[in-house]
Amino acid sequence: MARKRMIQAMNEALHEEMERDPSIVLFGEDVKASLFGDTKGLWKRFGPERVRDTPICETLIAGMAVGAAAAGRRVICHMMFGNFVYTGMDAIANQAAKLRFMTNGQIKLPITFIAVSGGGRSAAAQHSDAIHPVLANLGGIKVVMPSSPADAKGLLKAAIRDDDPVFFLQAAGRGGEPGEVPADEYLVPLGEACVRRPGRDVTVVAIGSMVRPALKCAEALEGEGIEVEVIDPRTIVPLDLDTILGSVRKTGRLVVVDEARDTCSFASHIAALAAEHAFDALRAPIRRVTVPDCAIPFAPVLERAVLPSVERIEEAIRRTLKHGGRS
Amino acid sequence: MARKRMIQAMNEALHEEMERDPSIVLFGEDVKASLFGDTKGLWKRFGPERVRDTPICETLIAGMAVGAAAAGRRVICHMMFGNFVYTGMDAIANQAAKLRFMTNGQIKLPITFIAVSGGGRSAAAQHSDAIHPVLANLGGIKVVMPSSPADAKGLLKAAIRDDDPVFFLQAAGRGGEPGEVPADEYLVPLGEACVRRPGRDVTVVAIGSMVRPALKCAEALEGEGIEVEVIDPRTIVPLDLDTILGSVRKTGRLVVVDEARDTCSFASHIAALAAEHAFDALRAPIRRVTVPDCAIPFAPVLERAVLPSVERIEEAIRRTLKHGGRS
Amino acid sequence: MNAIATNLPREELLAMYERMLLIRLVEEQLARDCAAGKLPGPVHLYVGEEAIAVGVCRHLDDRDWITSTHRGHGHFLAKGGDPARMLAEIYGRASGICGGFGGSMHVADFSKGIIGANGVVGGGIALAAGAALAAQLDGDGRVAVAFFGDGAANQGVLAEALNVAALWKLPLVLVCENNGFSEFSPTATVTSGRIVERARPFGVPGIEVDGNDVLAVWQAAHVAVRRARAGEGPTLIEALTYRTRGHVEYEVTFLSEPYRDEAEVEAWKHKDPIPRLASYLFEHELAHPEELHAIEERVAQIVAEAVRFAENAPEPDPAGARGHMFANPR
Amino acid sequence: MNAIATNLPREELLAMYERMLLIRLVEEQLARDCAAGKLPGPVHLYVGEEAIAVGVCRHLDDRDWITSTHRGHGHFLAKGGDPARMLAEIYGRASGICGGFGGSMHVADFSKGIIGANGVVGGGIALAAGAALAAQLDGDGRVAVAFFGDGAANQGVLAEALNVAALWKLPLVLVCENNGFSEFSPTATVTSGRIVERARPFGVPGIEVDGNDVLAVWQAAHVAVRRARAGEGPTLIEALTYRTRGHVEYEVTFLSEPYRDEAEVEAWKHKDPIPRLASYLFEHELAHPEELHAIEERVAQIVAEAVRFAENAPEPDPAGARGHMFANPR
Ligand SMILES: Cc1ncc(C[n+]2csc(CCOP(=O)(O)OP(=O)(O)O)c2C)c(N)n1
Ligand SMILES: Cc1ncc(C[n+]2csc(CCOP(=O)(O)OP(=O)(O)O)c2C)c(N)n1
Ligand SMILES: [Mg+2]
Ligand SMILES: [Mg+2]
Repeated sequence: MARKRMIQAMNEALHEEMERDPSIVLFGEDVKASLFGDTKGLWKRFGPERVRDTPICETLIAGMAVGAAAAGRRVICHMMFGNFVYTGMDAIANQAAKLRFMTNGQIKLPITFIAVSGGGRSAAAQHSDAIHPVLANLGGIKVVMPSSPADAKGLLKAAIRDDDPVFFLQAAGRGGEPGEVPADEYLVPLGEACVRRPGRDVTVVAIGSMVRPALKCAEALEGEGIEVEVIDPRTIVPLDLDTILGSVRKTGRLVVVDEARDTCSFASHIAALAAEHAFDALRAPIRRVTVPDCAIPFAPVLERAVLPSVERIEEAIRRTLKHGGRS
Repeated sequence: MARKRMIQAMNEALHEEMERDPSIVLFGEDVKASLFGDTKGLWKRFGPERVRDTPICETLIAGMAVGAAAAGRRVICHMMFGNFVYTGMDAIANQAAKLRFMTNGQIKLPITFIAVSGGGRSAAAQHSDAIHPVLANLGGIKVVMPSSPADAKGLLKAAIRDDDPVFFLQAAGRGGEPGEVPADEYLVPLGEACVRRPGRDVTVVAIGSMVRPALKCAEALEGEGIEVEVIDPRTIVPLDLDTILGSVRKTGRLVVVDEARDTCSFASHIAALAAEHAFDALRAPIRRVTVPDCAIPFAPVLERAVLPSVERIEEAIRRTLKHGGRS
Repeated sequence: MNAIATNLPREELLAMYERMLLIRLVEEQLARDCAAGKLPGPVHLYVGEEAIAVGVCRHLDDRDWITSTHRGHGHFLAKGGDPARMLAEIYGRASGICGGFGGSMHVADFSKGIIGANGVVGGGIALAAGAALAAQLDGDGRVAVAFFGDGAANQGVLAEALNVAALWKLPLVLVCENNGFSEFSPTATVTSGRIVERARPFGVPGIEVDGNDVLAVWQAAHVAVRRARAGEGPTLIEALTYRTRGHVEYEVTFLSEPYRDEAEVEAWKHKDPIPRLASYLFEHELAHPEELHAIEERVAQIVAEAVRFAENAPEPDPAGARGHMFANPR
Repeated sequence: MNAIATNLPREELLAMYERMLLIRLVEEQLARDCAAGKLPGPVHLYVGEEAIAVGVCRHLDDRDWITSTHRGHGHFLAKGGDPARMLAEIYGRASGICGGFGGSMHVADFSKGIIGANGVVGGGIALAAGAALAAQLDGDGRVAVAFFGDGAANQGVLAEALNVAALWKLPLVLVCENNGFSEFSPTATVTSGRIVERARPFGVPGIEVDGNDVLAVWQAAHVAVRRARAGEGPTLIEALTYRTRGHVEYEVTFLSEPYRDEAEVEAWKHKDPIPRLASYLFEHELAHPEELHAIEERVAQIVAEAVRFAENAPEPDPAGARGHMFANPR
């Protein structure tokens, strides 16, 4: 184990996987200079054939990722900010998500798209969208949302080895967060949730960037004897529904925390799954802590007001606990 | 009243509104020839200044809609198939949905985007996506999904007069469906759901193209004395939550039918809203009838198997009714 | 017609004749099928444009890549795709090349380097650039060819691809099939300037060619593919042709007015690339009418068998309708 | 320098000097603010490129439209935006021009025709085309100008806009600010050929100009804007300049290696457009040093007041954080 920042963990994953598999090609805008640091050193290590700075043209870049993968390469495509994914959306939604399906499984599309997603750093509306609900709805795209450096590394390695298009979404501005990372090689498989903290009173499913505030909140409530079980799905496509339902069946209460806008958020989807499959166990309304249906404002005081906070999570938990069970 | 096809009703709405408001400009690919018939005759009537065939370049078209609206025009932008919206996604997600917000309400953006959405006609994966969940999650886009010719006309007129970006999604291949359309001018306001059929046993919220099969199903079950209340939200952004919740509070049972892929569908969102706000009234798990998380296959037999059918709706209703209330 | 194409061995010319004819007869079959209401979904035919797919694909083998368009049957067949399995696909059958999951707009066969038809206008351009990148990394001289229409040339992705392909010297050949229309819009109403010129600012050579002359296309593709294989980078070919059938079968049923002159259509029918090659063969005494007739019979036979195969193919099993979404499902 | 620009009245020249200086002093203030940790979010400064915004915007009035980039303060100020309210916006205050909702990358003032800075590279091009369409329909001679970088020129939307603007003769001026870099990528590594040439295939005139010479820019914009107002269609201007500061303030803290030569930066600092105009004014005896000095003092005063206004401006009320999402909320 060693203490590392999330971005370092990602950087290690990229180095290790590109070392391991010479068929990997990585490209994107300024991957050589590396705005976030995740692709730092790769160009020097693996050379300009396998690590390529592209012009600014997301439509082409995303489509090239699909074409190169269809033609047999393992591809890592860096999209920088989640909001720029919209510019390359056709290739993602119409091609990457569908080409294997439309051709009856003739090919694999081993592509890892990397982007930061979400707000918190006053990057304003066009750099702060949490894009995972849009991606998850496309059907053919796996979506990975790590919450710690160790998971970031293990999940990124698993994503790269996966034979399907995967979006690896790093929580914006959280690249510097430190955590213990195992020294030996490891993978974190896609589709396995992690119980970050066990508890019997209420289940909190927290997605990606929301795991930290959820844990903070759980710690704070511990003092009052409230046991919060915090579940980190780690990947939302595929989703480890069993772990979530198991917890809800145990606690009977569910709060979902998601940095997405509320309408059609992943929080809504988890709530819907629980309201179908764990209905009989539910003892209180399912609450969502999400971003209201607006863009992300710039000024820190405004941005803080729309992003889910420890306080809002706490309030949701308390309201859930206050509900007197089945009426 | 007169019997008209949905596409005719839309065509009338466009004629009436362009007549009424000379500031309206309409453009898109082949709006003169009109692939679907909705824009037929407009070019002749209003001339090549106000009705423009564009080249194939959705990125530009969608962005021009935003620019022209920001510069004071009322804009109707035809995007043809929902799947082509992905190509113009940046302008929709980053510009249309956010420009007013980012500039603190300095401008209005009166834009009506028109597209067909959904499957059912063997148009295959790249022409059959139901794109409304993606649009609804963007926050700044209103989303209209008419289920009858009369609503199509009234909603389209209301959408055009609305000062915000609105997506008017016509159910693909349903343009020929006939219905009674009032002779006098009328609007159907955005944000008002319609109880298509009252009933006390179970609430079925059916979105857009799903209203018809839901009604068919309700009729079939009538014979068995099962009263299905069918609610048509008509617009999903803004959403008339009160009408939905009122019905659920009455029936205690909810089935949501949505032609979207399940994950992060609008069905999930409605289920989540009910599981929060009508929890105490619920007597059975909330069921969703949606498309599985795959692309839409081409062959009719395959396509039918993934789209929600009367049979699947019926099965969901029966399972909901069978559930023995609160355990 | 320049030296190289005119020196082609007659076997090569006959092979091109045969391939064009195969496409034509398959498309005419589909036209009849469509009129008979037998085809699910929309169908866009390639009739009259066969010289382009064939003139280009003669330079390619199975390991080269092509991407195509909504009007993709011709490219599929020119690249060596199986007509029987293509027809079965278009009929929506289980033994279709995509198991009935793709249909007319998505016929693909990766074993033949056919990345596939594409329902998104311009969508294939970026895919081909990616395949060209893979080919470049493979380093074994493969190339990628993107076929696309004049309408597609107005999608910005063409400029993006020209830029990147020029910078990286990708083995990419961009083949614009200018058939005079973008759906129902005559090209000049939606396209400013000449498409072939769009390559120049990027330092990419552009070749304009008569798309109804298979030898001229062959010649242009010869230059472009050789350039690509030699690591010298991309080329844009603009092949001028004409769509003699509708944009989509059945368009007369929904269009209220004609969008073009019937006389123009008739004039272009006289430029049909297939009789044109036949005339060339006769003029240069490279073939007898009987030889061509024999080819015609052989091709008609192949098509008849393909139709039989496709018609007798089973429907897909609805139980498998969710298909092969993921290669690694959980 | 050609006849017209050199015949400009000295008042016009002094006004340009003043406007460039205003931009410079505001940007230098922001650089200090950023170093002091006072600015939320990323900040991209326009230092060294002022001649472009000013040379172009002198031809525009409040009813003309501009769209801008992530590096948009200079365009905002050149088009007549209020420096105090712009600074307040960048500080994230309630009296900012966008109430604190937009920030540095989204400064906009529609009352001045400023559609705004844009966080999406290339995003402003389509917006300007749309504004040009509105202007054309209005029929009162307005124009729309899109400012964008050399990096943005590689987005396909530029080709799409050139095509449509040429077809429709839109009153659109496309101003590419080629400052040598696309973030940390030198232009030549990501851009093939010359950007100005990209207009030609569409039949659109392209003008390359020294972007550090405000008179040269003025001249090019004069031609382009007049053309647009006269209904003759779009023009592409490529203004060659250099970004003497970082891509984004604070980049040294995260970049592990320099991406350019310090000597190159220093060389370009000697081509600074502001002293360059001063020299021109002196050489041609159009101004005394004291006059310029007086202007400098006046501008410094304006900036100091703007800073005071912005610093004292209240924070936005978090209760209103959901902002003005819809004009017609339900
Ligand atoms: C992104 C996108 N926009 C629009 C369409 C609808 N569409 C299908 S074919 C077509 C015209 C294509 O013209 P061209 O590229 O010249 O090809 P052609 O049909 O002439 O072969 C259009 C607009 C589409 N399929 N995809
Ligand atoms: C669509 C999109 N892709 C990528 C980025 C990230 N980005 C911000 S500025 C920039 C470079 C822009 O270069 P250029 O257009 O030359 O403008 P300059 O910064 O040199 O003024 C990039 C890649 C972005 N903001 N938007
Ligand atoms: Mg065409
Ligand atoms: Mg630049």
